[in-house]
Amino acid sequence: MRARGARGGRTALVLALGGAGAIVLVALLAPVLAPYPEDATGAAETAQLLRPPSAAHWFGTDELGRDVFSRVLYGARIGPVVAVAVVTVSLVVGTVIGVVAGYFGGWIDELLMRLTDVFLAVPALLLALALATVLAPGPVGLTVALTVTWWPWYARLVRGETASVVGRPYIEACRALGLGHRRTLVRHVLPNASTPLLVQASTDVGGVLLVASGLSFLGLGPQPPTPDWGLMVEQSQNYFTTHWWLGTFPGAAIMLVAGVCFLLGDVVRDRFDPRHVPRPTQRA
Amino acid sequence: MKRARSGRGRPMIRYAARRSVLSALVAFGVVVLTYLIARVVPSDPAGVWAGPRASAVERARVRAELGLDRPVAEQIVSYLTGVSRGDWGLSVLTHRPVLTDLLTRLPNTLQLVLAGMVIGLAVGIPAGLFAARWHGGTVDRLVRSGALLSAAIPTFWLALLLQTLIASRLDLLPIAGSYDRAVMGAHPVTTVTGLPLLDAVLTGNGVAATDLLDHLLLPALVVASYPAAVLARMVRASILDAVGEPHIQMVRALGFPERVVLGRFALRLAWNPVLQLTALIFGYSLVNTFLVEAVFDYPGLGRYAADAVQSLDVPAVVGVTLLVALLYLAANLAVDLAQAALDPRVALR
Amino acid sequence: MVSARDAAWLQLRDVRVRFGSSDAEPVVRVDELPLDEREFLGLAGESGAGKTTVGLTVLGLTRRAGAHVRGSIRLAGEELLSMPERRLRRLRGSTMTLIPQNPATAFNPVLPVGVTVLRTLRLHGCSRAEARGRAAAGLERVGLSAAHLDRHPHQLSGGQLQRVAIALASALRTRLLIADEPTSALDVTAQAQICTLLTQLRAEHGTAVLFISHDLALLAGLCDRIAVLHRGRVIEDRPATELVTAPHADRTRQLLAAAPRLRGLPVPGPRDRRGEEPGDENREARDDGYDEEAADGASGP
Amino acid sequence: MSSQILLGSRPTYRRRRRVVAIVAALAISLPAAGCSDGGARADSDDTFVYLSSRGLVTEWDPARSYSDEVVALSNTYETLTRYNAGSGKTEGVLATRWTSSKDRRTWTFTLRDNVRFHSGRPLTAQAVKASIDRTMRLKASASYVWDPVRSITPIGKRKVRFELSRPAQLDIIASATYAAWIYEVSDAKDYYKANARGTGPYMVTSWNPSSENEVQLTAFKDYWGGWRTNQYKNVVFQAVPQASTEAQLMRSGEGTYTGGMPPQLLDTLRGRPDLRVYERPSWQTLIGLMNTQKKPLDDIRVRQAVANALDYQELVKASRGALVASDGVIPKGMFGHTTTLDLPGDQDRARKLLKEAGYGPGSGRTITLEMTYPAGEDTVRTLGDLMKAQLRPFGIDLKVEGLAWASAQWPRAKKKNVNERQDIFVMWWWPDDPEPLSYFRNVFRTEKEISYNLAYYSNPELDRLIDSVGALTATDPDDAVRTYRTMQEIIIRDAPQLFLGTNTYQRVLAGDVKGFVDNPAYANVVFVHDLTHH
Repeated sequence: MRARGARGGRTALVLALGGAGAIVLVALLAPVLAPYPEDATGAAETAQLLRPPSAAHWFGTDELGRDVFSRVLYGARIGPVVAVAVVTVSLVVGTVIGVVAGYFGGWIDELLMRLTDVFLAVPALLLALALATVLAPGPVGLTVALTVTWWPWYARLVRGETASVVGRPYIEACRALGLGHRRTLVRHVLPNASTPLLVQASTDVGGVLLVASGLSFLGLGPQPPTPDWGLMVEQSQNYFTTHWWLGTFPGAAIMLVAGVCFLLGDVVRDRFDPRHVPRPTQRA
Repeated sequence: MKRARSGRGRPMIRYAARRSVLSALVAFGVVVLTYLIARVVPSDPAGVWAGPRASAVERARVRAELGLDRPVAEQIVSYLTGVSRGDWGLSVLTHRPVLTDLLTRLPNTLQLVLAGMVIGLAVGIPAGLFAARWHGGTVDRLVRSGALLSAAIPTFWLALLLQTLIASRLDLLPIAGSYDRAVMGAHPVTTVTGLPLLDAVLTGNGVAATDLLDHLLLPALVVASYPAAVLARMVRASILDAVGEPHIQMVRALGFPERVVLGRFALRLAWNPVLQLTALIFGYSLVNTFLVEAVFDYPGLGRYAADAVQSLDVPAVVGVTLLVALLYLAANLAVDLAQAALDPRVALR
Repeated sequence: MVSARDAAWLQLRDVRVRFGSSDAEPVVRVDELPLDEREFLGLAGESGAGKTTVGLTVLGLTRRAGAHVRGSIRLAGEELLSMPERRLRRLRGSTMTLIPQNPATAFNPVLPVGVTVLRTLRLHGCSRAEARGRAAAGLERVGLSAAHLDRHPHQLSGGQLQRVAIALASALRTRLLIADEPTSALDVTAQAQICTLLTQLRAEHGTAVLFISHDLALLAGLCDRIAVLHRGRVIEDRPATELVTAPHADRTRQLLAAAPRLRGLPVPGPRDRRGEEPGDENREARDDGYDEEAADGASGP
Repeated sequence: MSSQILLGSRPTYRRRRRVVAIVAALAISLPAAGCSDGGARADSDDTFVYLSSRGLVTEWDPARSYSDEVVALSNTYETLTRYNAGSGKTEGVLATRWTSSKDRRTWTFTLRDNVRFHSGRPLTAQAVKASIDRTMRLKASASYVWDPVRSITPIGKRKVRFELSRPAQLDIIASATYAAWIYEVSDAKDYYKANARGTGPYMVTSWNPSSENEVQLTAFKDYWGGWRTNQYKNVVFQAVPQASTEAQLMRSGEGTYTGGMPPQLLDTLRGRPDLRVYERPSWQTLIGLMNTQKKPLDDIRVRQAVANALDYQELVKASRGALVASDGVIPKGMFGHTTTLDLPGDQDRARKLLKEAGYGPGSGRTITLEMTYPAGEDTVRTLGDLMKAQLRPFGIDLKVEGLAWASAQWPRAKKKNVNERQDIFVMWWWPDDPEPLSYFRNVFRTEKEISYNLAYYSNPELDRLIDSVGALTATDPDDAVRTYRTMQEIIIRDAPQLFLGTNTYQRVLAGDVKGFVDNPAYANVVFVHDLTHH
């Protein structure tokens, strides 16, 4: 039984790492891999409107005759990149705020945590929705809107970890020895918080991708003719019954990438934190 | 014994009071936050109000009528006092009080979310239980990969797939909307609770109930997908976590069949995390319905919000945000209190 | 050994328990271990000797943890090892049950203890009213009252909880108790109380007890016989006083040396506090080959 | 509803019900659903269900209404005359006949007998005056159509005389889509709310904003036109945002009419015996207004180049039936329309012009143009993407942005700083009354405060023609036609506008509906009383 668990773990690891690698490769090599790269950047081929999948067009063509396969490949350069950017920036902002709150405690902690409470009380998709209408539609606006909604999660996580570490004797010792705040934080507090953060971040890339795609689907993300997956599904909405290939492939791409991220999160968690009871990743 | 009982009651009350005050504070923060965001929007509410082809004169008239010519600070203050009195402003799109609009839409969304959560719980908990029971086996692997997939599937895409396959191709369920006009015309539902489906059931209006259920099923299934996945994972993990506990060993030694050991004793430990999760999922699902309603043309808050966002109907956008945040806070508060009631150790922490 | 022992009420014979694969090194290799009705058998041995595994194997609970069990365990002439789970389950609780090591973790922390007690009685055929009555009677016998049923585990002391467990066994009229270091987590007074209650139980229902402990002094004062387990083997199995006063095996001597306080005295005495360290329990559990979740959980909340 | 539809839809309906019954039994125990399909659908027979993609009514006041609610209000209110786009003539509604002086400055309308308002009060000359006076006084909606009117005088109960300040075709003005309704006047608060104060064939029974069945109308018993058995006695306006849902509702027989449908979905409805597709060119033109005040489109050569670089045939093809090519500013079927204009579309000329202006491939300078269009327009979005592709070989990078009309696209076009405005503004234009003047006056006449002249175009010569052509239409129609031609030639020459195409109305109706005429003078309006079924 133990053997089987280990084997299952290894399969998941291979799947997650292989999948993540493949996604990165596709994003990097999209211009090389895509059979019709110009279709992703604003070409049109009115002689090839709405052709079903074939040898020439693996995923068919869309309402402007563009190759869906090429556009889906190029899509790996938009949604996932936005997601990684959002998580990275949120991680930095959230960590700083969380560490400050957890380390210093007192009224600073109270103030910062009530602030995060306010942000957390508005579901992320809704807040991002409101923000995305304010900001210029596009990948950058999307990234900003999502970052504003995402940092509180990390702030709270880091604050908790920090607070728990700060009480331990060796940190007291550090303080007693007169080590500076910054040094204590960077050397002793942060490393302790990094594992749960890493786990959360890898899962969250998938979560952010889903929310970002949702916003795109509502028309608040990148604008046409950007081959963003969420946008492609939205554009295919009225074609779904008659031309299934327009929306099916981009949607599947979102699912695939999100799935790989979640799996990666699981794998990382199993490695570093086997006793963890999963907390839901914020998706809305 | 007396000491123990009073000792149990007091922390409970103090705990409830503290949680309520905190929730109220957060709610106030949400109002300010949403209003600030909405105020940044460079919009022309008077233009929306007066219609796409209104003249400049007409727009100026409307601007004065809506008080939009006053300083922004004054507008915020009057908005905040209004909200506290139940006046959430007028929607520039529908020309009606925002609160009235929201309350018209809320029952449908609530109905959808609740149905989704019920399905999510009904599927997720047993799935997690089975996975834990046959831990490491085929069932477990199926549940785990199923949960992974249904968490990773984009809601709107799942909605489109189900709509196309089940409603459009197979014609098993209605493609969209919340009821069939003809059915409702012949069998109108008497309002009791405000939730149409529940009302139809309560008043014994079988025809209407069937029709409402027809329309609710697909969207609710989509809404349920994520809750089911997370709950399954959580229940599985909690049970596996509990299985090694001595008290589980103990009930096994007392002769309980494994079904009861896991389903009653181990699962009971998962109640608290499940509850906590349920509140979180509730908030998530509330907003997730925005995407689901967009696909299924379900006339709830989500579609109202989408319309409002599209036309930058500021009072409506702020109103939706506020309402959802309040619902979410209320759910969290309720769960916190329920948790404390279920596990007295919580209130003591 | 004497052939009369073949007719013992509980008889373990050639029992081999392996974890992992069926050809792994067995962690329990008991060739013979009898226990009669009303008999108190002490099972001694250092940590990792396989004491708990023997106890759980008798209850049929090692199979669940993924163990491969061979040999024969007969209870009142019935073979337990080949018994279908469904029948075995019925024996648990009613005929044999466990008195847990650390009572604080042996009751579901979110349920009042009464829920477990009443549910168990109902499981074994009591009506609702009957269960209440029996539980109340059992509790009174151990010096508690029915009101304790409404308490959550964290509102009761370790001794009280252990008494609840014994009250339950008494209410169930259990014939065989596997007491797995039942007093290791308790203070001296509570320890003495528990031992007294176990003796009372024997007097009332003719209960036999398999008392697992590494504290030979404690066993010597309580048990009729003591078997010493080393690396899964029974290296010595003799009447208690005999074994304590004139141990044959070196290991037994070492064990006696580890409990030097009251050598030979038949009085339960204070003991070291090792058993309270979660790490120690973990080690034993893991040596016994439990799967990871089980081992992890054992450290308690 | 025809038996065909019932027969056609029933089996699927049953099947659906069975599945749900199973699910229902599993999910909750419902009271036995003793339902009969026939009973449930009984009311659909004389109910006309109008499906529209969005919420309908924001304004009930007939003097202020200037938006989508027109489709409902046109069935509850009536005008003096109605324009027949087929014959090009006005027909009497509340007026039976009208005369005008030779100089077209005095008009007298005779009212129909026995017309009653929904309140039961009779229609009088005094009421006509009161309602038009109020509409003019409020200056809302399209009240500007009445601008030529100086005074209105009732003559007895049956006659109304209009004195004009300049010659005008008042019978046409009186048939306008907006602001021409005759209604009862009151200053009471909420007098015009969720009800109708008119003479039309239908009265409002319910208004549930933000619900699916937003507005319900029912027959006005005392309507002067009378009622026959096979007319629709009820009208429901149902909001259905998704086109795919509309298609499904039409297929299942739940919808009677839908006005717009993407081509791929329309194709699935064609050829069904229970449905009928009506198509006809409309007066709704898709125009791109080029910013004549901002670089680089302030250069007339660049504007002409852009206009010539586009392949309009390809755009029409990509619209797959939603558009036909425009013949000029004025659409087909309207006064002043001509097919003999020399429209742009010469790619070689585009290259030459760009070269002259110092742009184009090889010049090393790319032109970046921002084009905005009203969000939510699928067809326009597709065209935008295609235009981007078409302009690329010319060294023009077109950035296409769909923006919400009222809150983003229009406000942005009116920004103070010219450089913050868009380069090309795409919108639909259609007239408020059946005259071509608004295609010029509203869009290209010099504006002090920006309203619809979103090319920010100013040409004194065109202004002068715009100011005179109205009166000319009334007095010398042939000269007016010539003037309109000149005006169109000016627009083509100065190129403030891209002629992207003219919308084709594609309506789907239940197959048993008889008497449907799509009148482009009343965009999207169905005059339900005119229809019969069975």
